Amino acid sequence: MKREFCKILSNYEVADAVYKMVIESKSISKEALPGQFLHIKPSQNYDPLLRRPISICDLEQDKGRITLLYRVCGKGTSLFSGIKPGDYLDIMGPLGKGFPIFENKRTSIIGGGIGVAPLLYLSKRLKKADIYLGFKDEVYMIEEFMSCSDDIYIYTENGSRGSKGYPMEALEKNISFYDVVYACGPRKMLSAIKRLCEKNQVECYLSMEERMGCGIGACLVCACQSSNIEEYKKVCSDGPVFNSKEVSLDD
Amino acid sequence: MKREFCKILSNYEVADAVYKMVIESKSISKEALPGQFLHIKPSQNYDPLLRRPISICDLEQDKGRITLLYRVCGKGTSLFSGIKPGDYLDIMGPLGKGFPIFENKRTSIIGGGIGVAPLLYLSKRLKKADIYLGFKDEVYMIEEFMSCSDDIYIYTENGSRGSKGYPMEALEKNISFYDVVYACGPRKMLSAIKRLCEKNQVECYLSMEERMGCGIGACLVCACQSSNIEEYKKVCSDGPVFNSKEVSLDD
Amino acid sequence: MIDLSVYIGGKKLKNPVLVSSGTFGFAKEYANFYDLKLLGGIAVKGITLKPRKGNKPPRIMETPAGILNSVGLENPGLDGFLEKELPFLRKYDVPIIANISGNTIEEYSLMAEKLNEHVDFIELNVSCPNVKEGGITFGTKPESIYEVTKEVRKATNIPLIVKLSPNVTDISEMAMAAEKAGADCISLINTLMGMAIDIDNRKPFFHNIVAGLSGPAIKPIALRMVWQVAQKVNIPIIGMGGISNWRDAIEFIMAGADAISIGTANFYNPLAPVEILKGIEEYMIKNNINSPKEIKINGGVVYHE
Amino acid sequence: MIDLSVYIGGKKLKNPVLVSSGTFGFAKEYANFYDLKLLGGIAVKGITLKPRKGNKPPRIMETPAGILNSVGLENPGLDGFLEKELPFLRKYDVPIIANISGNTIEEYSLMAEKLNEHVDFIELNVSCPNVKEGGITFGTKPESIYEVTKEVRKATNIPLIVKLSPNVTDISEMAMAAEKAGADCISLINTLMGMAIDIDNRKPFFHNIVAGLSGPAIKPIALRMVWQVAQKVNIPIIGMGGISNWRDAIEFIMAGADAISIGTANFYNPLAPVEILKGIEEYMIKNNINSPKEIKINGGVVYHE
Ligand SMILES: Cc1cc2nc3c(=O)[nH]c(=O)nc-3n(C[C@H](O)[C@H](O)[C@H](O)COP(=O)(O)OP(=O)(O)OC[C@H]3O[C@@H](n4cnc5c(N)ncnc54)[C@H](O)[C@@H]3O)c2cc1C
Ligand SMILES: Cc1cc2nc3c(=O)[nH]c(=O)nc-3n(C[C@H](O)[C@H](O)[C@H](O)COP(=O)(O)OP(=O)(O)OC[C@H]3O[C@@H](n4cnc5c(N)ncnc54)[C@H](O)[C@@H]3O)c2cc1C
Ligand SMILES: Cc1cc2nc3c(=O)[nH]c(=O)nc-3n(C[C@H](O)[C@H](O)[C@H](O)COP(=O)(O)O)c2cc1C
Ligand SMILES: Cc1cc2nc3c(=O)[nH]c(=O)nc-3n(C[C@H](O)[C@H](O)[C@H](O)COP(=O)(O)O)c2cc1C
Ligand code: FES
Ligand code: FES
Repeated sequence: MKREFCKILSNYEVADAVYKMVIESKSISKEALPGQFLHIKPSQNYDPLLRRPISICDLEQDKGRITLLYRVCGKGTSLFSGIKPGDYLDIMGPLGKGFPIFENKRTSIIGGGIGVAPLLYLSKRLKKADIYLGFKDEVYMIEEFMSCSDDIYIYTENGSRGSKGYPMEALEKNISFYDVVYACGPRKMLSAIKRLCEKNQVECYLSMEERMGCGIGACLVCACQSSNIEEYKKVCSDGPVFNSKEVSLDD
Repeated sequence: MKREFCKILSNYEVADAVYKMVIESKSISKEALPGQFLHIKPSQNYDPLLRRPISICDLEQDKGRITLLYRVCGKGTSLFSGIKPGDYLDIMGPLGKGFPIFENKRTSIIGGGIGVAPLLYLSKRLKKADIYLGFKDEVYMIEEFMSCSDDIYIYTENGSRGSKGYPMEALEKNISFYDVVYACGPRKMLSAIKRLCEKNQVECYLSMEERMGCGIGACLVCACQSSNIEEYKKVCSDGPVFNSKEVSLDD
Repeated sequence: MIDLSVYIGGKKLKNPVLVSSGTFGFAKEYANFYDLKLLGGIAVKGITLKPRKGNKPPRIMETPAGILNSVGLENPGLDGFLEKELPFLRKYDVPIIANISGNTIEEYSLMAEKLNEHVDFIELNVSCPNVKEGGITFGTKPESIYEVTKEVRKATNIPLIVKLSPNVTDISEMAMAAEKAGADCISLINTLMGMAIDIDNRKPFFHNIVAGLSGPAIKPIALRMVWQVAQKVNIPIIGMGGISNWRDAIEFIMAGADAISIGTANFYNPLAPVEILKGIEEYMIKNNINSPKEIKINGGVVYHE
Repeated sequence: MIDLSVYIGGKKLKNPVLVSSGTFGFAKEYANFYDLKLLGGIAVKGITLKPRKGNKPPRIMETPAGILNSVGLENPGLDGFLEKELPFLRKYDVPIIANISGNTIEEYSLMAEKLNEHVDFIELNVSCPNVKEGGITFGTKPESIYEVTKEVRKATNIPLIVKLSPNVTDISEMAMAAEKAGADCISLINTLMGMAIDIDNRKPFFHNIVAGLSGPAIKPIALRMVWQVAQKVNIPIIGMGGISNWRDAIEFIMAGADAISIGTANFYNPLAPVEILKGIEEYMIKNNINSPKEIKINGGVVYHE
């Protein structure tokens, strides 16, 4: 866990409002695990004030390069989109707990929308997981995922690429094939996956999102409901990846 | 007086922390007079919040181009220095009252440091004014001023370029040759010039600085002491150029 | 059909977007940017009985997402306003709110009386932090607010707005005192008392030491106060404090404001009021809302003519 | 020779840079970034007699140059603190300030008694806007501050800091009440009460409706309050509220603070406290200042051991 000014190697749009940014950091890429995140300062002034959590999407340890994938949705991410190669960003990381890697289990990965971000490096590390990805209309990072697995299912809501529909549908059919499911995406989707896996007694890991302050466990603002009703978990340091049994997603 | 998003044509350092920026605006360059200023928003977010007043340094009406010269000294100007050609800036202008142009009088222009900024376009318009410029060590925009006048006196504090010393010394010697003096620079220098001119009954125009809010006369924050002790003048709309007799520079 | 109008003290504003006293001069300057009659109303620079020179510069300091100002009510006095400024304003079909400050209750009353037939609304400024006399000293005790409002109420029959200071423990007490004394409307907030130090010269940055904080930085505080007042009074509320875009404006209306007012935003965006008005309109169309009062969330009270 | 130390209630802090309660957890996390013994002191997360779960998320919202938080004093309770958190803290040679909140005066006293031999300072939080019971209700009346301070004073013999709420008309009255009741030091400010509305879902953003505003946005207000309190009390002051860089810190010390405390800045810059300490040191060297108390501008009172 460090705070470092990292050089930006590239930063461009890969789909409407979705950007891919490659940064250079030997030290972060040496340590980082799939599912961990970076906490990045969008501005040197005080508005926006806080850092933004962005997952590690991919990583080349030998080159000291980390790929991020982000969707522009507010002040911070739109400042990110204006960053030019050669600029530097103030980055803390790697932060949080990543996905546990089970190489000898039957694993599957499911991602929805920008939730695919933390799953690419995971796919690489797992080597032979089945992959289910869902998008609204435009797809992205498909080739990169394809190079990690032969069994990959692509869905779009309007059917413009891959099959029409939602990846949950396919996962539901195949759930009995897996020992472990890894997921990231909208809260509703995570909630459904949690239910599906628990019903089928499949181990399940979810990457969660909450607004953050410090990003390291000191401020207690990133609380998410623990399955123990008496307490909250900290998404930044207890997570962002949780075993589905640790957390409650009912609101 | 307009608010416009103007395209930046170039922006580069001409001396240590001093930048020259060329912007494109047909409408502003059509109206603008020497000594007027632009009010420029440094950020689309709320910190820094206010616009920054920057004088019109030069102007090519036919091409719709305006040159600015600015020194990086804080949040706003350092954001300006990061602007790249092709970017746009949110600009209000031209604002304020400029220098009156007397073509048939014997005129001289005196500027100190970044205070030379509003004087270049004035020099062009006056055609045959004598020019006195003073800098700390590094000089800038010298060639441009030289092309406006044959009688140009350059001073640096350490003598690294031009004569060693201050332009006031030369102006003091020659004051009796002039009907009108135009000046911009540090407050102390303006105060000395005002005294010199008034003692010698030479008409004198000073370009003044005060922190601004609206830039157009509505908020009353840019007050400077009028020579009428009962009232303040507004630098943004009564000035920034004042006849020395209108204002008091004693603190 | 969407109808943007709102009523204050029985008078109609064609829309809920006003501009705040002291941030819009006497409106001339902004007339170069858009047609003033687009506005719901204009609160002009605060006036006093006699002309005031205002505070010694510096008068402004930028702070993170805000500004500190120390103008100190520079103004041409009541007569100067009536003679030199009002005629221009009267050329536009837009309600004028005269913002007044006094040293004594008598001064407030006298000004209200003289303004009665010349302007559309009177706004009592009992909350200026930038002058020694009057101003904020009236604004931090419910009893003084009650007294000054009650006396001014007698002196005028046009709608009376009382503008509250945020520098108090419980702003809703102040609002209730004004309501009880006969105010037609509460406007809030004036600036928060702040300070800056010039560390290079080792002294307070402003001659007055304290100055008034405004701008986006204070929005969360202003919004909370509008909400608190809306829980307690039954007269309309004009909400202000850091409003910078239409989303901010909708937040204030949801919190209970009947109209909103744009202050500091005018400085960095001269078109802020018209852009915000457009945003409110589009929001209403998109959400099938016919009148601004339908935007309020429950807890806020709704007023009819 | 420059000497950075300052004294509070007779105890020495090796330098005037502290970190604020609730923004630094129980310090473990920041121990990864620098050696904690560099700090003048650490105010740990506010604790209560019994463990508290804290408020329902969302708990944070970014505002212009600030944040609103609604953590609601989530903490492991007094015993949890003593057993699980304090042992780690005690490994470092750094003064520990226990920040305590109670529902009743008895709770405050009991906690102070139990903490007496375990920590270096006790900070009475009479100003948390994020909990219904206790907290801020104690902090807006001089009489209640007097009472709670007086009782806690009896329960402990280590230095007692009273942390004030900024949500009051006159903060110097609160400070004087604490001083009179035997406080050794005043710390200020806690967060300002603010609010945000989720306009897409038409409801207050936080379950608690109001939340606490902190960060650079509030600095001008905090600085003004430190100044006001410094004019009125003769005990040391810990100044905080939006301090983000060494220039801010110097402003607070000039205004009358004996020590300063870093809160929200830790979130966006984990190295803020050490960078600020370095800045203060360099400022002192450059300006030939031997002790932080020499930085105060007149009006501020100077304390000696
Ligand atoms: C552990 C983690 C990993 C993430 N990884 C990615 C990723 O790889 N790619 C990606 O596009 N997005 C990711 N997100 C979401 C991303 O952090 C937000 O989209 C981003 O912070 C929005 O910032 P903004 O300034 O553009 O939006 P604004 O709405 O202006 O942000 C305002 C505030 O809300 C917070 N915020 C807004 N949306 C979210 C959100 N969904 N989650 C958490 N905080 C939010 C911001 O951090 C900021 O503090 C991740 C979130 C978390 C918690
Ligand atoms: C009419 C006019 C014309 C000017 N023309 C030029 C020019 O051509 N070139 C140039 O380099 N500078 C010029 N200045 C000064 C320039 O406006 C300031 O240097 C600039 O605003 C500093 O902004 P900042 O954010 O970098 O500094 P900061 O110190 O971060 O600014 C903080 C605040 O103080 C104000 N401020 C700071 N210094 C000054 C100053 N000297 N005058 C007025 N406001 C100030 C800023 O506008 C801002 O509101 C002019 C000033 C005025 C009033
Ligand atoms: C420069 C300046 C001058 C002001 N003068 C007055 C005034 O004369 N009378 C008054 O009632 N309020 C005055 N105010 C307060 C504003 O009307 C408004 O209440 C406050 O600025 C908060 O709104 P904002 O954050 O949108 O600016 C002034 C504010 C500023 C910034
Ligand atoms: C997330 C968060 C939690 C806080 N928790 C506490 C607390 O438990 N006890 C307390 O006295 N103050 C608490 N505070 C207030 C801070 O200690 C500090 O007084 C305030 O944030 C102002 O300083 P700043 O602007 O530098 O953050 C908290 C502040 C934040 C942002
Ligand atoms: S973001 Fe601070 S504890 Fe998680
Ligand atoms: S800057 Fe507003 S009146 Fe001059």
